[in-house]
Amino acid sequence: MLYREAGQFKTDYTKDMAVFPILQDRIGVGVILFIAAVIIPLFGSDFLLQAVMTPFLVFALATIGLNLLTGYTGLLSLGTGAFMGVGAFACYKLTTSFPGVNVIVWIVCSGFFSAAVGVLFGLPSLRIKGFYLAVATLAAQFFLSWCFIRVPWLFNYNVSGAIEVPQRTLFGVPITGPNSAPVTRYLIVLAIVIVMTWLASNLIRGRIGRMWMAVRDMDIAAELIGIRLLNTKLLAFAVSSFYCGVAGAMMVFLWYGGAEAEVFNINQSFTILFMVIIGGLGSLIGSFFGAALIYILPIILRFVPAELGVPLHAATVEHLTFIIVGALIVVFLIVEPHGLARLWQIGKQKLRVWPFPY
Amino acid sequence: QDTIYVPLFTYRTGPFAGSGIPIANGMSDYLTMLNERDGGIGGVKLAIEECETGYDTKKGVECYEASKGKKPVITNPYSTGITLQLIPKAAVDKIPVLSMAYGLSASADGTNFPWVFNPPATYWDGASVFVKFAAQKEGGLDKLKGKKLGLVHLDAPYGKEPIPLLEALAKEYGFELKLYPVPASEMQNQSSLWLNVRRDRPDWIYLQGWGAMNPTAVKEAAKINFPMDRLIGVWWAGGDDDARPAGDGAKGYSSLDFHAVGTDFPVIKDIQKFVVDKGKSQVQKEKVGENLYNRGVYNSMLIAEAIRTAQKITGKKVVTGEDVRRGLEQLDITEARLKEMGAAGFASPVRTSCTDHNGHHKVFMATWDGTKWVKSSDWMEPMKDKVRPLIEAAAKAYVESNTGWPKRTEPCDKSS
Amino acid sequence: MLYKIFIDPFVQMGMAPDLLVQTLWDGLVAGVLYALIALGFVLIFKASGVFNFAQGIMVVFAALTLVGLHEKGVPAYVALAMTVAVMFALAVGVERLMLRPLVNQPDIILFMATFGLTYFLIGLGELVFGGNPKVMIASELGLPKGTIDINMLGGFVSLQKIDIAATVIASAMVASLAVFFQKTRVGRALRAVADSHKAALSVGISLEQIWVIVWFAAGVVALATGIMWGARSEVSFALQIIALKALPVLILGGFTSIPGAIVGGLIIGIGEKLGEFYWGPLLGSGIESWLAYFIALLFLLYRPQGLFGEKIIERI
Amino acid sequence: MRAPDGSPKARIGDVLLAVEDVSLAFGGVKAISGVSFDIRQGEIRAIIGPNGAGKTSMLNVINGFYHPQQGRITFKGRTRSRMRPYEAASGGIARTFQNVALFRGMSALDNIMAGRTLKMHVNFFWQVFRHGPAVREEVEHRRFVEEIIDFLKIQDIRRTPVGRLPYGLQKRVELGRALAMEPELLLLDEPMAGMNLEEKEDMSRFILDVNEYYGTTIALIEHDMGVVMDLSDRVVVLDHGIKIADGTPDEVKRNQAVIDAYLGVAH
Amino acid sequence: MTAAAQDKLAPTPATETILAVNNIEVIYDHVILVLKGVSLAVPKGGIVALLGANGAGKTTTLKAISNLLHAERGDVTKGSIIFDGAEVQDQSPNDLVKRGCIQVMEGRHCFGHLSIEENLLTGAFTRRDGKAAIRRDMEKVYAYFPRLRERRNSLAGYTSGGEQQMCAVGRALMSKPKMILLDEPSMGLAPQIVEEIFEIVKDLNAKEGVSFLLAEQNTNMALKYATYGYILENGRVVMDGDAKSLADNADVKEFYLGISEGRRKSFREGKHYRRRKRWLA
Ligand SMILES: Nc1ncnc2c1ncn2[C@@H]1O[C@H](COP(=O)(O)OP(=O)(O)OP(=O)(O)O)[C@@H](O)[C@H]1O
Ligand SMILES: Nc1ncnc2c1ncn2[C@@H]1O[C@H](COP(=O)(O)OP(=O)(O)OP(=O)(O)O)[C@@H](O)[C@H]1O
Ligand SMILES: [Mg+2]
Ligand SMILES: [Mg+2]
Repeated sequence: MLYREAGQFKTDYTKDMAVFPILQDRIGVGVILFIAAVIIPLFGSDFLLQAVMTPFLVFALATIGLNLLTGYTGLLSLGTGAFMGVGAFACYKLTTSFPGVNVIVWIVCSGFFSAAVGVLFGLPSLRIKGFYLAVATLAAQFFLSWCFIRVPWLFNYNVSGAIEVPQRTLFGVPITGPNSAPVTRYLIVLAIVIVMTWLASNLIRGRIGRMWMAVRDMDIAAELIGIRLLNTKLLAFAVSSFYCGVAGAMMVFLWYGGAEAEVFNINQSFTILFMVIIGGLGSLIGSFFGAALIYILPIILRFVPAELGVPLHAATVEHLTFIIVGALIVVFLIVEPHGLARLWQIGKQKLRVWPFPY
Repeated sequence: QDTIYVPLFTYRTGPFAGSGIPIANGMSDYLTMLNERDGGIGGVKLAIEECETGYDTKKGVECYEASKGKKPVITNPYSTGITLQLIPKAAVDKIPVLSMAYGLSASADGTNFPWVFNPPATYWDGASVFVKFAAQKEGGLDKLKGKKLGLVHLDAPYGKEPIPLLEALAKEYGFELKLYPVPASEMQNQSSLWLNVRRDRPDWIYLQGWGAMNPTAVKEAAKINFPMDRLIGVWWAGGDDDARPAGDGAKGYSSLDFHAVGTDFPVIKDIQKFVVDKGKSQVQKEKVGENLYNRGVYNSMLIAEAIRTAQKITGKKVVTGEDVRRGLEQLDITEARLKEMGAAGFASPVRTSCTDHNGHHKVFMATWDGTKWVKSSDWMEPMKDKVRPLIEAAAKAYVESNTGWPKRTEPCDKSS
Repeated sequence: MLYKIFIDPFVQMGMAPDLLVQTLWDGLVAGVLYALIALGFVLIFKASGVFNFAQGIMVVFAALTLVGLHEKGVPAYVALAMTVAVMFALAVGVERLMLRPLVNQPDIILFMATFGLTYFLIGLGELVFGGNPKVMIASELGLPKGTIDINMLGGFVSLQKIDIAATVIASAMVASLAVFFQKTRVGRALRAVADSHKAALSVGISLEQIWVIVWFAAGVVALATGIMWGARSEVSFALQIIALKALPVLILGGFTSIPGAIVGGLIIGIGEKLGEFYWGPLLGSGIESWLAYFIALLFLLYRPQGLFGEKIIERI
Repeated sequence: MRAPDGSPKARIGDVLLAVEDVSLAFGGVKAISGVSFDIRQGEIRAIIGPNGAGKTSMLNVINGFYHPQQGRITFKGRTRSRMRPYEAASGGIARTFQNVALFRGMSALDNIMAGRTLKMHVNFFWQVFRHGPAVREEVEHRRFVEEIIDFLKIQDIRRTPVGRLPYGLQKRVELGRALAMEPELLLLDEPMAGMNLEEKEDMSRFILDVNEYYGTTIALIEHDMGVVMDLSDRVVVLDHGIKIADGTPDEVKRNQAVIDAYLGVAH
Repeated sequence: MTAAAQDKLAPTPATETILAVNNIEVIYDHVILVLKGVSLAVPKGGIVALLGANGAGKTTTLKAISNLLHAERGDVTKGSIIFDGAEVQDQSPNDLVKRGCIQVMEGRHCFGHLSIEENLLTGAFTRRDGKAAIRRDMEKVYAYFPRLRERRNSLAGYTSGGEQQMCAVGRALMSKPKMILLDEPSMGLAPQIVEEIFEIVKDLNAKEGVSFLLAEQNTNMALKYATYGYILENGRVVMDGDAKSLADNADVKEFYLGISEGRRKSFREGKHYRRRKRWLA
């Protein structure tokens, strides 16, 4: 009976509509934020910050982005990688063209460019649905990938053909480029991800979120209660691509520190989609779970044999990792097809009725 | 017990594993051999650790971060994509990057890239040798006028690398450059590209491909009856598995190379004796001595020599990344040294300097005879005079676009 | 510019008809091979509504098993039979361990599960066979080798014998599968399952049996695909990338239609070869990577369910 | 709105919606052929007929989901040859569906709130930050929706995802969603299918109250003759897409054509 | 469950039971307890009605019997179900159909992309007695539902609600079952057809000895045709008895048949609900 809402009465609608109406949830979130913002930066190793946490957060943001589109609006997209790329290249163009403006501003603004591109490729969604829609987004994926390689203007005619991240500072502290400390970059990523998660939760709790979900669940009925399908879908494409774009820009500027077009390939799109599904379609918290499982699990698995002292070749470990991750995905789906988020909910439900089984 | 930690980023998985595996074997076998035969370098054992990248930049960066904590003396990214990520980090983390004949061509400029090394030759050197070779067969550079030279390349930064040089040479010598990009997703589906080749009828083709793209290209070339002796691959298109699938069709196909093939070298024999025969290698016995295997061995020779040089300069036994950087900058593998190493005739001498991290060394043609690669030309000097200005310009552009790129502070050692 | 887009290509076609014929032939062959991959997808999609992401890796896996067995000294035809048996075992395994517990779940979940399968097969395949590329044992299997050069139209058209064989084999497979699935009791049951697992269960259709059948059929198709594509270049894990090409084909033809896969394959194959050959140079070539998707998209705007796909039922 | 004595005559006003000579065919199937009828302000109008007679199709035509090949639809004085779904919804036509068409992944509350979409206008910017007007608007509409929830007595399932509710409650939530649109014309497609008697009584009560308290005009499709005869003011009967009768419940009940085609034994 | 226990639970040892449900408990999603100990029995050749309000658990009971719960993440956690002498839990739905127990699911569930005729043919999937026999049975279904014959070549997804319902019932008949679990067969059907459906039930029962378990809201009809009835409330059986005695029960009359004080109430007279206290201030 540790976790229950009984006894917590809401006296007005505003409180009832809060993100975390239950006290225990609020405490939990506070603790997590504290760990993320204070404990990890203070005590985490560079490896943890740079190779685990930062990528995890970047992926989580991209996953949220795709979740808004696929999980909340029901539009399947396989172009996430490319939309992330648009964000990255836009940010690169912006910060090299206007070096005076702080790069964080540009990271966020680059989202608008991918939003615009997203809307463009979202147009066919009015007529095309389901897996068929995936082709429209695949067209985006391959076409944009091609552009990233073929339009040298995008990478400032660099001979290397890649984005090279210049050093930028905030209050004199380097935040991008090789001299920036992993912890600085981590904190920036964390801040952006927290703020954008909060904004996303605002959106989905309000009218727009309901419109999206209505379109997802039954578009005909949605149309008949007066929701304009095209506008709603395009808005979803825009917002989703915005998130992906920002994630892409963060990925290059705050994680990789430089990138080839290859980074934004179709595999990236699939990876994000899988994070969405494994985490739970239509769940923000699930996006974090999904990103963690798909990104962090293989890393951990890779360390296991070494920790156990089993002498295995790096390649064999990799093969086994693949096998185990593959099997685990299936197992997770069998245990809970609605994703980790649902597992989480059921866990809470069990806590609520604890110590009784149901 | 003191060791020197040498991480090897390799890929034995993923779509490019075909090229990755022999290289990985060669690299680790040579270093293991040093441990087994000599007890390491200068009496210090090497701690060799492979990290699997799958040719994926993400995993490469992860490997780098994971290895960073263990004080590596050198990084071998083994992928242009990963190299690009690591170049800016090298100076900060004080770990030199050795991207042997790949990576960023501009990093040959030691003044701007003190921490990055790409001997023995850059892609631009390679492309210039291709042009030279074509000219030689046509009867002189002036005979190139009006000829068509084609570049079949992977549509990615790696594949596009030779373009600026070839364009410059095209202007200078009056030949026409035709580009044939192969998108990564179409690596094994090149028929329309080769139809284009058939229409354009280029006189020579330079193949800058990787992985499954190469065998497909060679096969398709054979299919349209393109004369094989006019198809030249960059050194990365010279794997045994690149030519073998085309069978007889690939006979006469040549690729650039900078080290010998086969097992007739004391050093390779030592590897067989101390490593392979003792079951300390993952290699299949008959694959020892193949082109890409020897490429790996060559790569490790450079690593080992750099460490040895570092020990010599500093007088320390256990060297650090900073020391090895100095060692890499002063590599001087002479004929005599090669002989000592048991590698006489295996490669040409290599020398680097403070300003020149590459050396622009000689390369030669290896031709596929239907079952193996055989050396088919003399060592050819690249057009260093054409390549060097491009490199300096590119390095300058790189530094300019990366605002805040640090000025070189590392002093040049006297001897270089 | 307009001239270059609208007139020049046709002038070229007229000037060098041999190249046009060659392009068409190449497109045809590519189309048939795409169709072969797409067919694997269609089979499984028809039977379970599952979009089988693992089809690409099944192609690699089948081809690797075949070549791997042969390397171990098993005669070619015996290896072929053993590979078929392996694909059957795979089908049974997939049904038991993956599909059965996931019955009646949304399509996207099953899609995700096939992704897990992909990972699994990649790991397993590399563990067992290693990542080295292998040479397809085409001639050992009695597939013809070499080229037929036909002098015609003031030039020549070269036909690869293996391509001709591929076309014949693929067409035969498609035809027989089409008949089997359209005209038989099992075929009907398949379509029922794709419509609704729940209802299919309730009328006593044995999902287990049906799934084993189609996954096995898809496995055999994967094997054929692997042999054909492997013979064109090499057998390696890179081959799975080619499987993505099946997507526009599928979508254009309609996910549920076997003839759709063939027609879609041909349209995409020929369309993209013509596009790349005649219009590609305008954009600097290499446009094949996305051209197929745009072709498919154009068709979709007319028919959202693909050319032969079942109509999407919108009723309330 | 309701006349003091509650008599039907005072309740019913002018023609709200008129369908004239509407025909609809799907390929060879003629779903509706030349049907005309009207619905007056404030009345409960039943549409009955055997299975496949074209009743649902008629509703689909009225709210613009199907486009008839022929005929005119006059709604609130405007005549057109076809409706558009958005037009219909914003013009005040709401409906429930024969096969429950709720948004299955959303809670009952969200479903009903979704019905308010057309009435909510705060722009994207405020919504993203969930600030000022956005919150005020949300609260204001929530209040309205809570009233509907109370009215339909579904307080306790507010937060349950509707996919898990039993059929009868789903139908009730669907009615709630339609009511949230504050419609002038409410189209109900078999609202009582699959309910037991007690629930049918409840539902009848809701329908009557909606009609009386909110003055909403209702078009009702139902196969339970008891309900139809008790609730409706006028009944139109379709068979094979053709109108075979139109009149008060009593007239219709006695019509031989109706008995033959639909009722079977006289009820 | 031991044989002894079974004996104890079997209602009337005189008539053979084809289906016995013994004290089952069903949980959805591992947490939602829906059936809290339901027991019932259907005698061979009997028609048993299962009545109850919305959400009482009728559908769940039927799904438990035909072993379709797994597909909805439901589980029978206690008790046992025995059909024709064998535990249901050990059999796949397909086995059950083969052995003659078929369910008509609530909410139609036709195969939308198959034509009506193909839908009917899928019903015969488990049969092995040749095309001619199947053809004959199909004619029989068409004779029962002439409307289906008219629409035989249309995709089921495009047919009207009632047509789909007929199709679903017809499809089940095609499997030549020994026992049919009918979930709300009358839903959405015109009164005439409802009566017809029940006539069909009676017909099959009398002529071919098919047993029926009917979950039905139309209590009137159900009790008229059934021999025995169970009333389910909140996941428990609250009342059972033979059909006549149930129909005579005052409560059943009041709440399920709409007859109070001997006459049918008008729907206009339905009780005025009380406005409840609002949830929030
Ligand atoms: N989209 C469509 N495509 C093809 N035929 C259709 C479509 N919609 C309806 N029909 C056909 O039109 C006829 C009328 O259907 P409708 O759904 O209107 O019947 P209904 O009167 O509502 O019947 P019920 O009482 O069974 O629900 C049916 O025969 C149906 O098959
Ligand atoms: N898949 C499910 N997951 C969770 N709960 C469910 C699920 N299906 C049904 N329930 C719950 O089980 C209870 C019984 O449902 P069931 O469908 O068996 O009732 P019913 O008697 O058939 O009602 P109706 O007359 O409305 O069809 C309901 O409260 C419902 O909310
Ligand atoms: Mg209807
Ligand atoms: Mg039910």
